[in-house]
Amino acid sequence: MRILFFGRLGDLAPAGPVPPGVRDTGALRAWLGRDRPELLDASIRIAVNDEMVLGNRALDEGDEVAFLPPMSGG
Amino acid sequence: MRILFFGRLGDLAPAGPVPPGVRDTGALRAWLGRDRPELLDASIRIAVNDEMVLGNRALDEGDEVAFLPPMSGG
Amino acid sequence: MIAVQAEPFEAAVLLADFSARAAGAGAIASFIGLVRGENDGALVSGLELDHHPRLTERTIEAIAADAAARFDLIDVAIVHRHGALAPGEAIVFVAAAAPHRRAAFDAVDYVMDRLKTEAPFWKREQRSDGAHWLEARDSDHADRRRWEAEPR
Amino acid sequence: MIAVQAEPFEAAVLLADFSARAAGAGAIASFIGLVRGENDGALVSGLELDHHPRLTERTIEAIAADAAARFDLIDVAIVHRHGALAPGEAIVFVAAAAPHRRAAFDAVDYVMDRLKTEAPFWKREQRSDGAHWLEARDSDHADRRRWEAEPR
Repeated sequence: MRILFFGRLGDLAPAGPVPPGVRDTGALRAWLGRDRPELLDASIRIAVNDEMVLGNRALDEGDEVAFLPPMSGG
Repeated sequence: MRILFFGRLGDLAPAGPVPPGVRDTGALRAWLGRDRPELLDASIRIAVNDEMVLGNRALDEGDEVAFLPPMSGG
Repeated sequence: MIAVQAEPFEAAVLLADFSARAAGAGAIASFIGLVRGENDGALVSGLELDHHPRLTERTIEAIAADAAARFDLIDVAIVHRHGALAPGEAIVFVAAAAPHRRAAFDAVDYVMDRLKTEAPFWKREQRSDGAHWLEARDSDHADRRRWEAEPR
Repeated sequence: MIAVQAEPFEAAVLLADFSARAAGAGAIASFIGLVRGENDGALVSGLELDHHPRLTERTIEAIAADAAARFDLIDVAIVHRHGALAPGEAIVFVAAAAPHRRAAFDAVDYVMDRLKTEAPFWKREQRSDGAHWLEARDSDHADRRRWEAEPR
């Protein structure tokens, strides 16, 4: 599983190997958040394989998970 | 006195010499309106010497009076 | 950049000039009004723009000054054609440069609403069904009234 | 004309291209967002635009499609930079061509509001007082909510 941090989250420590018990976005956020509590904030959104995720979503080995802080385009 | 018609009023017959009794914009409009009733319509505005006139305004020999139908700039 | 001219202009060239001089702007909004090739289902072969020369310049200068007073702008431009225009040609170019986008958007919108209802131009369309004098539409007057309240 | 690119662009050139292809338009509204040389009283020496490449393109395409569905448009353009930008450089260019001006104005306004709040870009300003990540302002979110009602 590939984990990406964008914007100000890019300063966070990279994620190590994900434990086998982490099988959805909610569990992934909780696991990463133990060392990186800013990821638990509701303003941080998640995209899986280039699609925004609302609520919880199951994760597979090959998935790419992106953590997105509030955006500032334009 | 010079009298100008703009826009669709440009098709009107040109105004002849103004009688001596016509000494303000109200009287001028009434005099011209006898043969050109469209000039009596409230939507037709008057400018004297390049300034819009609200209400009545005295007129002198050398004045230039413009009759302006509703505008369509832009 | 305020002009009323018979000569055609390239709006993109005007925008390039305007942008180059708008140092420090974070936002540049612009608008181009063009002669359409059809109206009410009739083909348009040309547009004639009658105007009152000195009153036009005076009105446009006043509109630009009012926009500058009302919105937080760095600069504003208004360029307007008169005379004979062909379909596809630009009638008017308006641009506003500002620190932030809301002022730039609002200023261009405001200038266009005032030009439509207050600038002494009169348009005659040459159509397949004859020549027609145009007047500002009811929606133009309604748009103009949006600005009668105090600036927000 | 939809693009997300690291290369600088000339907005006036984009507008010239866009206008040339917008046959039949009566109105072309456009917007340029630029890197400002100061913010909150601090000098800005540069702007870094982080982005999520594929999600960005997908989001911008969706915003353009939504604008085309919502407003009576002939065409819409969105060009957005990413990477390292210098003060005065254009960040974003948006243009909309329409038969009438209200649709063109509203479409550009709408696209900008959605880009500010939904496009996966993150801005870091290099200022005299250090590097600062920017986020959409409260006014950006308030502007975005204006479009949540049904189109008029």
